Amino acid sequence: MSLDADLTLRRGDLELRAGFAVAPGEVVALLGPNGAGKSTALQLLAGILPLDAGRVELDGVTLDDPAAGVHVRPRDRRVGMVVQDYLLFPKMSVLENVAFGLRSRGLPRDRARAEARDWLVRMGLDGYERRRPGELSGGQAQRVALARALIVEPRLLLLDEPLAALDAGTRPAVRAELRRHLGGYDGCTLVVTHDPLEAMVLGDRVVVLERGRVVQHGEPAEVARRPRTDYVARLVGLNLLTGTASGRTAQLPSGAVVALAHDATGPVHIAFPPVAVTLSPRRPDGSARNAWPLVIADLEAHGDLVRVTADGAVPVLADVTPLAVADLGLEPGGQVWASVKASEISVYPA
Amino acid sequence: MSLDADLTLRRGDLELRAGFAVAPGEVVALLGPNGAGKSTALQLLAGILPLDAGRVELDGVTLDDPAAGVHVRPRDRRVGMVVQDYLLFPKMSVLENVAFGLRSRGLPRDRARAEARDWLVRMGLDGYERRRPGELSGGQAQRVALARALIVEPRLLLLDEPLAALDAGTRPAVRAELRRHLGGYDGCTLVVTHDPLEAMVLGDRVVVLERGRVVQHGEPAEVARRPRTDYVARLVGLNLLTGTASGRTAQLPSGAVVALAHDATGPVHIAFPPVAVTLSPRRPDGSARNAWPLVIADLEAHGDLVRVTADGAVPVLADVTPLAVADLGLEPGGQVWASVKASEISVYPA
Amino acid sequence: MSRRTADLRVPAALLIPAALGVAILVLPMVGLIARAPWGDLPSILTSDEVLTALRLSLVTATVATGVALVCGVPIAWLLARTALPGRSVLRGLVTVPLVLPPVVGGVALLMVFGRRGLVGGWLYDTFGVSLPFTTEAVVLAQVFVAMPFLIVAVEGALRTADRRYEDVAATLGATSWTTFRRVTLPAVMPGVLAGAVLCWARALGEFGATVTFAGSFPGTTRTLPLEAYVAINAGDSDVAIVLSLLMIAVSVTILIGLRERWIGAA
Amino acid sequence: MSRRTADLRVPAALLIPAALGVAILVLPMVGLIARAPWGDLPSILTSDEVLTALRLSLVTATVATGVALVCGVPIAWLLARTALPGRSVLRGLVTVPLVLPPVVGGVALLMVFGRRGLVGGWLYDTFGVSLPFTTEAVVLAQVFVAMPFLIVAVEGALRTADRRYEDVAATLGATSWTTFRRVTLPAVMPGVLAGAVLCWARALGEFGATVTFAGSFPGTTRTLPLEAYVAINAGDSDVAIVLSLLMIAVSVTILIGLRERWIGAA
Amino acid sequence: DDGDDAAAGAASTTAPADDAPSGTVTVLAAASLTESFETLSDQLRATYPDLEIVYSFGPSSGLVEQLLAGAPADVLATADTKTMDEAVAGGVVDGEPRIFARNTLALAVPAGNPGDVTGLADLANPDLRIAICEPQVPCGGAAQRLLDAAGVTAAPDTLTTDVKEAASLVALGEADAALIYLTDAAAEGDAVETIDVPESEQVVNDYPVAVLTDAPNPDGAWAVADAITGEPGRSILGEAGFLTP
Ligand SMILES: Nc1ncnc2c1ncn2[C@@H]1O[C@H](COP(=O)(O)OP(=O)(O)OP(=O)(O)O)[C@@H](O)[C@H]1O
Ligand SMILES: Nc1ncnc2c1ncn2[C@@H]1O[C@H](COP(=O)(O)OP(=O)(O)OP(=O)(O)O)[C@@H](O)[C@H]1O
Ligand SMILES: [Mg+2]
Ligand SMILES: [Mg+2]
Repeated sequence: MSLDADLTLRRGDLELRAGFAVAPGEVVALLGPNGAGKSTALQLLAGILPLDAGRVELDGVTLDDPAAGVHVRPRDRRVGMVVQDYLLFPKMSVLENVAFGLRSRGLPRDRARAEARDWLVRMGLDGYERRRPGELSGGQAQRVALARALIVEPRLLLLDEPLAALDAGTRPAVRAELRRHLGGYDGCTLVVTHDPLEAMVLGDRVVVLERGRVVQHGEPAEVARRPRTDYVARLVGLNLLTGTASGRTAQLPSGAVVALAHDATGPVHIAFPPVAVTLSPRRPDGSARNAWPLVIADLEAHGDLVRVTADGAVPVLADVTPLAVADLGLEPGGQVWASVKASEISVYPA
Repeated sequence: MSLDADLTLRRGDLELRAGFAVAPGEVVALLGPNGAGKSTALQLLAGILPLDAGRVELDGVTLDDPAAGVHVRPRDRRVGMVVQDYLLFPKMSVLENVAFGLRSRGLPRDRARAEARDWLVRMGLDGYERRRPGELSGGQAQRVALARALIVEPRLLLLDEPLAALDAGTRPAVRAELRRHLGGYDGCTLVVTHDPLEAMVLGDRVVVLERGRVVQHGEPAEVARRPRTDYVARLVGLNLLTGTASGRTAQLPSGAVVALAHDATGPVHIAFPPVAVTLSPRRPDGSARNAWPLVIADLEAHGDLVRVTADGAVPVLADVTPLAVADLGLEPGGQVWASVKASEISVYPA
Repeated sequence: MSRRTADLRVPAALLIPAALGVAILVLPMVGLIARAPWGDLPSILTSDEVLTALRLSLVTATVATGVALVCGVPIAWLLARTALPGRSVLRGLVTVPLVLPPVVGGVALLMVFGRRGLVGGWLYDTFGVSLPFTTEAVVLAQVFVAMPFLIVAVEGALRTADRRYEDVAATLGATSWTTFRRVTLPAVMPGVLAGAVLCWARALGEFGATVTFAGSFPGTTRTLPLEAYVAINAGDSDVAIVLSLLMIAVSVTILIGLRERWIGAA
Repeated sequence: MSRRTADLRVPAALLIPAALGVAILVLPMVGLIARAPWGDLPSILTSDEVLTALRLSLVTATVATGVALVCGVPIAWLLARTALPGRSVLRGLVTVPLVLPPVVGGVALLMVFGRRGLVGGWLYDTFGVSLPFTTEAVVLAQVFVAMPFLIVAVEGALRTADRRYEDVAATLGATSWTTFRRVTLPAVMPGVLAGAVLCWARALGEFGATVTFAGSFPGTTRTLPLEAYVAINAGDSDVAIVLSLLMIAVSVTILIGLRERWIGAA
Repeated sequence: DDGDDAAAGAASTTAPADDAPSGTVTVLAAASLTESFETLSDQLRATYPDLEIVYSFGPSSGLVEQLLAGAPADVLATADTKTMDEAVAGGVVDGEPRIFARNTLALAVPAGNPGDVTGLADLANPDLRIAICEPQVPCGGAAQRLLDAAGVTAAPDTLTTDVKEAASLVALGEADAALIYLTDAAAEGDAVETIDVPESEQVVNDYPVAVLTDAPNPDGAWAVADAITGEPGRSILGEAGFLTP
């Protein structure tokens, strides 16, 4: 089984034009900012929305091809879907909700219910069988929605932020359960998530969507190391600059110059982690060849560190200790110099 | 303004019996596992659900007191609320949704709209004024819901996972906006969240709810350092054991003994971070006086590290490098020894 | 939510017109009750004709409502959920019996289902079956006048319901029939019940089309409204009032009973 | 969603009864059309009486629907949203006009609003105002028989709607009136429209209560159904058929026109 | 009493005992005949124990409409000749219809005569509330002829489509005066008084009865039609206020 999708759709101000493939057994994490078109893409794949153009092929079978007039109905696609607001059937019990797919596929009531019960147990919802969806908490509802989609063993699994409402205690357990399930599953899976950790844990590959286009894709580690857009950089917690390299320096559009550790030419991305940034009150005279004067825009506590957002010719994020904040007297509007060692900077073609 | 709440309610299998207070201008982060009663507590405070017993007092005014027959209607409470599934009015435009509260309070249409427009800009939703809620993505809808609640400057602000659907790029920005707003706000705020970082960033104080009871509360840092329940421990990423101390050792219910760095007596909590745990194939003979034989239950990649879940008389989580995993040949079901230096362990009365 | 804080204070902007409306609807009832010959009540109510007519009315109205549910709910679904060509014309046609004066409706029914009618003629020639003046004809007349109420009410409910649940059911492999039966129908149940109530009440009170299409034969086609008409024509308007009060009592009792149950269950 | 994939394949379990239902509703129309005296049509339709009656019918039915909306929607809201004591009895009473044979309804109206009626007597003695035989009486009779349809349809819609939106509006400081007007009413609009359609159509076709309570005088109280009934009683069923077809044509045109607009806007 | 004897006598002349009609006879009859015909069938039961009469009462025009659509009935009795003529034209009637009763108009006023109505001339008084039948329906046509004969131009407030409506308006006191059939005035009992109108004798409305071509039970049909036109019909109708031809 494999998915091959080439989606074109115009809806409101969204112009979706995204192509991607999912190999059999592969889990692709779909990342992207709000309004990028992730949920829309899933709806297209599920067959709930019609394509304007393009093509969807699953396991060699064409599901959608508007040019040829092909459109397989949602119920004949064997896709499983968990939507952002769950949409549990309000008049059915939790058990009936989960059993629904199996019953629809003709399984006798008793067997469907028994299997649904198993799934509820796996989701940590033992004893909730007879509840109505209206009597569940947000996280409980999300787990029921997940069980309802997984139970039918769909050939294509579409998960729209399936873990967003789970509490910190349940989340790793359900994530592990999901990972275990997906590990032994030979269908194709697409998971939409805003949590980079989740993308890394669940995804064999990452596809990043922005404004309807695929802007980056690849192995999670590769994407995390070499972000290509600001959104991805923020997601993985890196500073990202774009410039034109020639030899050991690169020039940014703002005119600022960045010193590099290795030779490079042409348009490049320049990435470095916030912890690699040192802040000092005056121009540093150490070995760091990159030093830029900046104005502090924001400070935010962030675990043991404080994240400093600083603007200037080279806008950067820096992680410093609370002690440093106090020593340097950092506060929004204040002047500061930021320096980064060239060896901490990674450079790759844009 | 200050909130003083003592909530008692029975609903389904939930027995809520929680008392807490919020000082003027204070932001309390309400944490707790799925189904703990967090959303229910907010509904009670908003006056949408009636209390069985107890009392709610805001700013010296009694809002609820079933014993005395007092129940102030939701609309007279001046609470602002963002619910888990947003509930944007589907037939109104985004602008009308945000302006609704001001209009309800009698502001002329033009002024209400102008202010709503400002709020949309602050939420990064410039240009979305005329959309219908059905035409928004999940994260966009959440931001509109937030703006709709904040604009009326309520005396009590109830936020139910207000940022859960936001993308990684927008989230810090909206969080910062929210923090800024809450900073200059003298009302009381309760934020329900599952994200410990969010609780730390937004909350002046943390209240942890489990099965309808307040199990821990205090400053975020204090709660993070000294968790009192498994849920909180998992949330802040610590191992938590409970035992009875006498002198420099503590005995666990399983019979295992933990060596402590300082004297302690009576029932205690014992906490240590996963990175403090060293795994080795045999009983270590180093200085670590705590060493327990365990069976590996699960391995999960987790940023640069791998989180190992190990079961035994002293169940622990350990964070090790991928290199260590390979060297030690760790895999689920395998035997391993875990050791922790007594100096890494923090002990406090249970 | 199972329980909620009930706001008993009602805005005057709603209360005043509501009170006016209730007065319009309820006062005439009071008038009827004031005028009713309470002394003769027992003898009138226990007479054979009245009991027969009552039974016939209840049976036909209930059967007609059953038929209307079976045929009307699917029609409402077609109107609300499919892209049927000519759908808006169909929607218009379906409301025709609402505006047709019932007597004319009866004439129209005769012209189609009468022994010399378009369909009735064929039925008679082929099977020797003749519809008019039978209890079946009463039911048919009632279905004709009452089903549109059900259809319109159910279509309204279908349009209010959230269609995304149906999308979810489809992705779970449900056929459109399963989706209809297990997802759509439960969601619009309050609308279906409202429609059934309207339909049943309208069928129970139906007079014009029945008297024309089915005639007024005791035991087979003379329902309570026809009995009331006969009484009026026999100069017995007291009996007519008693019969009307009987119909009101029966239907109100049944409707309150059923609704409490439904609402309790819902 | 603005656009969606339409599933044109319709389950037979729905299609067959739907087809049957449509046949029951539409065939009689066909019968009427087949029987209509097409040659006399122009002269009948352009006669003064018919045009006067048509105007009167349209005006009264529309005014009656307006009154029913103003009074009936609040009643539906009271029934669906408040914990009014005696609510279920009120719900039963409100459906009474549905089952009351219209002629009895007319008599009941006379007993209350007539010159010697409970309310009408007082009106007459105090202000010298007498309702029967006026156009206002036609409207009152139509409101009486047609408003229950609106109430039941709207109550059904209110019960389907998600009440949590109203809770949110309350926390935002909206009065129950504002909540009703800006949140509840827009949400149940399809139900209100369905109810208004039923109500209007029923008012347009209303005959029995009108003829009894308001009388039948050309220009003031003789609406189209009365005109048709006169024709039938005069043995002129051709004229009655033409008049009915006129009513059908007018109402179907208006209903299709309005609904397309509403649905387009919704 | 008298009626019973007369019925027995009539039966013995029109229906020999050896082939007494039996089975069910279906009679479609104008609504205004309801009371009289119910009495008639009670009496006929004694004469023809095996004969069962089933009535369907309705507006005359509706009954004819039903017959034209193939109603399986035996006898038709209408409240005017015009509708009966339609039935004849439609070919459903066997033989000539026979007139079995006549009705005259009465000037009816509510009990106590609140409008002080004294005669037909008062119908021209616009201050009184007057109900008259619509000219196109049988009782309206008769009213028109009566008013013409008296030289009065009436000022009606409502033109009722059915004589019963006018009758109940008077009974309820909503109308100060109405021209209705004598039989309807009688049926309203004490609630209605009648005022003598000399011209009323000149205007009568005929009630015809006929046996139907497709009558399933022609023997029974003829027996019932004969009983209506002869005895006991005459006495019963006379008691109800009808004139007999
Ligand atoms: N029915 C509609 N009409 C017009 N525009 C729409 C409609 N539905 C969605 N959109 C727009 O399409 C864009 C993509 O929406 P989509 O729901 O696919 O985003 P998403 O990537 O899932 O975002 P999120 O992370 O917030 O869930 C958004 O800008 C949204 O406003
Ligand atoms: N109407 C109801 N009837 C019965 N039980 C209910 C009802 N609503 C909620 N519950 C139960 O009450 C408990 C608390 O629910 P609540 O929504 O307050 O949880 P929560 O803390 O907000 O959880 P989450 O983090 O998942 O949103 C849950 O176990 C839920 O199943
Ligand atoms: Mg989305
Ligand atoms: Mg919750």
